[in-house]
Amino acid sequence: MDATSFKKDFPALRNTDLVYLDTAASSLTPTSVIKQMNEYYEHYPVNVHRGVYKLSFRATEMYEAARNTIAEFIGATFEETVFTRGASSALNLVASAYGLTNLKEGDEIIVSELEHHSHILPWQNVAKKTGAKLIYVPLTPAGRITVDNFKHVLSDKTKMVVLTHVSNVMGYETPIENIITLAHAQGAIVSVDAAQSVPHKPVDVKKMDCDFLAFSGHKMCGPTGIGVLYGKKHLLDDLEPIEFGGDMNDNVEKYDAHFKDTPYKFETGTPPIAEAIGLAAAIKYLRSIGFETIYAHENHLKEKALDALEKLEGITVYNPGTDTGIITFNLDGVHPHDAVSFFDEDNIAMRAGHHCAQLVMRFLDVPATLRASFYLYNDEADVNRFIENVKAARAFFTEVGF
Amino acid sequence: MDATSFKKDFPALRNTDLVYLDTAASSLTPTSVIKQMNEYYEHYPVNVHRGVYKLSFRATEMYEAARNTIAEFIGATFEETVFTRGASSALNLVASAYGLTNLKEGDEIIVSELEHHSHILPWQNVAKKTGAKLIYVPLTPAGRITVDNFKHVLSDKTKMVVLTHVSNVMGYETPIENIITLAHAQGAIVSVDAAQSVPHKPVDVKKMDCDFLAFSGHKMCGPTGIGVLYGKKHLLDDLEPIEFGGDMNDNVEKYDAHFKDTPYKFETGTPPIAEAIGLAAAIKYLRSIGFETIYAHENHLKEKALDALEKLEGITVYNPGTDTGIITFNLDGVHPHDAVSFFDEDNIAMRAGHHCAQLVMRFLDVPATLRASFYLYNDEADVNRFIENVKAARAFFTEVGF
Amino acid sequence: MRQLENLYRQIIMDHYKKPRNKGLLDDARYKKEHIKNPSCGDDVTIQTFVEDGIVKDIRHDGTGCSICCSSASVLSTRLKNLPVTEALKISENYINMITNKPYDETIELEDAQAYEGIKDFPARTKCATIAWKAFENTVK
Amino acid sequence: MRQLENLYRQIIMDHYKKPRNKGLLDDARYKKEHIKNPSCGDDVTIQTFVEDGIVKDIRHDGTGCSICCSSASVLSTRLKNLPVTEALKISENYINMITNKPYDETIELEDAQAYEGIKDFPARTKCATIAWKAFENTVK
Ligand SMILES: Cc1ncc(COP(=O)(O)O)c(C=O)c1O
Ligand SMILES: Cc1ncc(COP(=O)(O)O)c(C=O)c1O
Repeated sequence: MDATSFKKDFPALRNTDLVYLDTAASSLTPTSVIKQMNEYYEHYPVNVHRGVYKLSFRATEMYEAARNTIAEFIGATFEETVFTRGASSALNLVASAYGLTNLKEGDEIIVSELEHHSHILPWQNVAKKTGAKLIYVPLTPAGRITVDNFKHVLSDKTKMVVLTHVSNVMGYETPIENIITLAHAQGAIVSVDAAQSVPHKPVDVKKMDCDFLAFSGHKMCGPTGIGVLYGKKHLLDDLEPIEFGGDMNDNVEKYDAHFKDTPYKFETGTPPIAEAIGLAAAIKYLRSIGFETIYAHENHLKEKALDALEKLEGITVYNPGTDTGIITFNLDGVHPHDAVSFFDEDNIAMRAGHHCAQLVMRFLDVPATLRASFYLYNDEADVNRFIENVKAARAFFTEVGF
Repeated sequence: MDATSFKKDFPALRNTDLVYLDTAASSLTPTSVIKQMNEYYEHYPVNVHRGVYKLSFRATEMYEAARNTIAEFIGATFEETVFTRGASSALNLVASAYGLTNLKEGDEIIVSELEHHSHILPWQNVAKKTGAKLIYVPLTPAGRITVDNFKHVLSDKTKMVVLTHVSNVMGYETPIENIITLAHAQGAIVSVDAAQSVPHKPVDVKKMDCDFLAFSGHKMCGPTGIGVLYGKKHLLDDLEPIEFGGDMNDNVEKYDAHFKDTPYKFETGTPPIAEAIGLAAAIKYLRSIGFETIYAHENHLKEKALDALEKLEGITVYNPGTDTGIITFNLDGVHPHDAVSFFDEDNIAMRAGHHCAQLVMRFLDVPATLRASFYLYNDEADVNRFIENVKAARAFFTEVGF
Repeated sequence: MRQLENLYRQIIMDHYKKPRNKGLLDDARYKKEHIKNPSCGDDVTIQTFVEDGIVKDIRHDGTGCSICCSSASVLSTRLKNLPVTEALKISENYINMITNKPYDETIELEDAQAYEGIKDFPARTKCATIAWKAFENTVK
Repeated sequence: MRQLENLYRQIIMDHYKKPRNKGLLDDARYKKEHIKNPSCGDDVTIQTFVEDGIVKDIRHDGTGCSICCSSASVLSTRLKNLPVTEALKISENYINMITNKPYDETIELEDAQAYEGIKDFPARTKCATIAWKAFENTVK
């Protein structure tokens, strides 16, 4: 794949020497997505569902077609595809609507230290409110979740398994299909955080057989303000909504109301219309390139970067075995915040911090790290600039006395 | 005010004879708002808060400046201004975070039949879960909430007052300041639905002295996917968050976490960045025209339309005393869905249905109504086309045998 | 000349003003299906009595716009006394016509043909199909 | 020549590697303020002992980047033994300089002047001000 040809699809990469290595936080936005949202705002910027005039019909058709595109993209049905504000909101919906009502004292929730805060804090809340217990899968010394380690914590008390598909710090892929099979054999329900997998590789929820799965638009070339919750139809059917109001009901009396079926019962009020339409455009864009191509490309860049990093002194890579385009590292003795300014000065955008994953930081026993993540719009020149800067930074910080 | 000069600010009104009378559902979007969001997506489409490089710093500055613009616009402080997915979500936050924990059996919640579903259903849920009782303010024969009628239901059992500022069907303005004074004298907390007022008139939350207030971006020239919750600082300080995860905490341990202060504790995950920036641009646009001008203009158009409607036979206007640009009516004997297609054919976009306010429909004793609502981009020619179409529709439906 | 005039033709208005087979029966042999379109308040119930594979009777009731109410009446006259398979084929064909999909024009829709003009009002297709979908559910 | 070189000057690196007045005291006369920057993990505690309107002692501890840690040390040397009012004036001036606001250049910042280069790294201003803000809270 020739990534330089993709750079031109991203306005933020035009007329600039920006090397953008922070996709794991948010991806850049391609022209086709911006255009599609502009079309909405310029030609039919009206509400959905409730209007019976042409413009509103068009908005509704586009909005629901977007849901179909997204559903089909992950192998789900229309009813199983709920729009939310983002992955965090979707993951919270599972904890609030399923967890708070179905778990009780003595039940166990299997989680991991690799979870993003948005997949651990909602379950801390469930544990506190219901008396259920959080059980951490032991990680391997490299920091991985394995099927074997999962078996050690799985028991007939396990009612819920809450795991990330791909870690946003370690870039490891969880052996989620095997884990789900085992969890289901115990009758447990599985919530998968796919915020870092869906943007990068084909995910089929039916094949994976997860019960719930969530991801965000802004990490996959889509807009901010939208995320998706997938849930198995019979589970969503049984859940009570957690937000109530316009558009999620069909009959309202003074003291009672009757709710619509899924997905609508979870989507009160005016939905993120432009955002849903934009996300569908992002999926079209990514598919036009092909996920195998994207995955192979990211992998190639990551390998090249890792090879070079390994040859350098005074650099610690925390995830040399990363399965994805995410590399987490530090310049020894240099706080990542000091380091990141060095890169920024050469217009290399990279993350420094705890990446909303403080439990991983504790596991690695560091306060914070640098993280570089690659996507389709990166190319070999980016890797070279990155590596040159790592070398220069290493030399600079050594010289000034770190 | 010369509205024709504003029409050109709205791409959806260019090169078309569209008469858009459905602002009460969603307003159209001006170029300046679209441009501002495009600037984000084209130049710094990255995440906020967590990045320490230039682009991310810019995104963060713009996002937080937007919050300041919005806070200042309603007379609130930064900490009191929480971004949500929309008005519905904001109103639900009050019910979930305040209502579910602070109300108990025997407490009374004053509501009205004028409420949008998004301001009544969340409190039906609170009533069911806590045992508190919903008490409906009796409406006047015209359908108004008055201070006198409010006094009839206010008592020392009243713990919560849940009222709309402007009804989205009747266009009436609630005498909210007097009501709030009375409610506070009883120690009750007041939640105000300002989805239909903030877009049309200056609202100062300190002057109003409401405890909570909510509105949406998409009804005030802003984007979809964003709303605002205002809450008094000390109330927000006391509320527990209802969504947990990234960015709303400062310290995360395996079994416990410590949350940030308001507004952040209510905003987990990647926020609606483009949307917040777009909403700030919408406020700038509206202010550049001036709310007094907008209000006077709407009022003028509404009066003109009402005068003409009153002269017609076979038309029922349900809110001749409307305080705002909202007119709710029917062609006698013609289902509004039949009627609305007539208008649509002449490219007049108008709402037909229950407007997410079924209790108002029951009060009016009709299954549904037509609703025309005026905003700054409407002009006298629009009113004339509207009235001509009402006449023609009346004649047509009579002729075909309705 | 407005397209709406095409649509609100004699047939539709006739069934709207004088609905046939209206009113539900309290008869256990009938299968009932209730569909609501919450966004506009259309609310239709269809009751069907099938015996030996034949649709012996169809009843309907509800509230809504003229398109919705009349189409319930029209379907009741068109499909009554037909074998279930044939009724379903006609229904499918009708719904395809309304929703602008390919359909078999040789199948005689009779009065239901009058709804062809709905094509020009895509926002109203739901009004014209809701009763037919309810019917399908009673015999499927 | 990178601007970063300007920034990480002798003074900053010196205070970073050899912090003055570091380590907290268990002494009730000291007022303590703890500030965290959750987005990056900077974590600073400042302890101040004020007597007769004079800042008699300043202690600090914490973790973070070089800018954050060194600035705590720099402020402790610059503000110790000054009247509270003067210390606050210097602090205000420093924060204004860092955040690119107008400031009184005649006020002698001494070692703290070294942080002027932060202007070119707006994403890092928080690192350079967090300790000073904590200090202000201990004496306000
Ligand atoms: C693994 C993982 N889960 C969840 C999230 C939360 O996504 P969002 O911030 O879009 O809600 C993120 C992104 O920050 C993530 O990387
Ligand atoms: C009075 C009122 N309240 C609440 C809402 C809900 O707003 P949203 O759909 O943006 O959540 C609306 C708009 O539909 C409204 O008119």
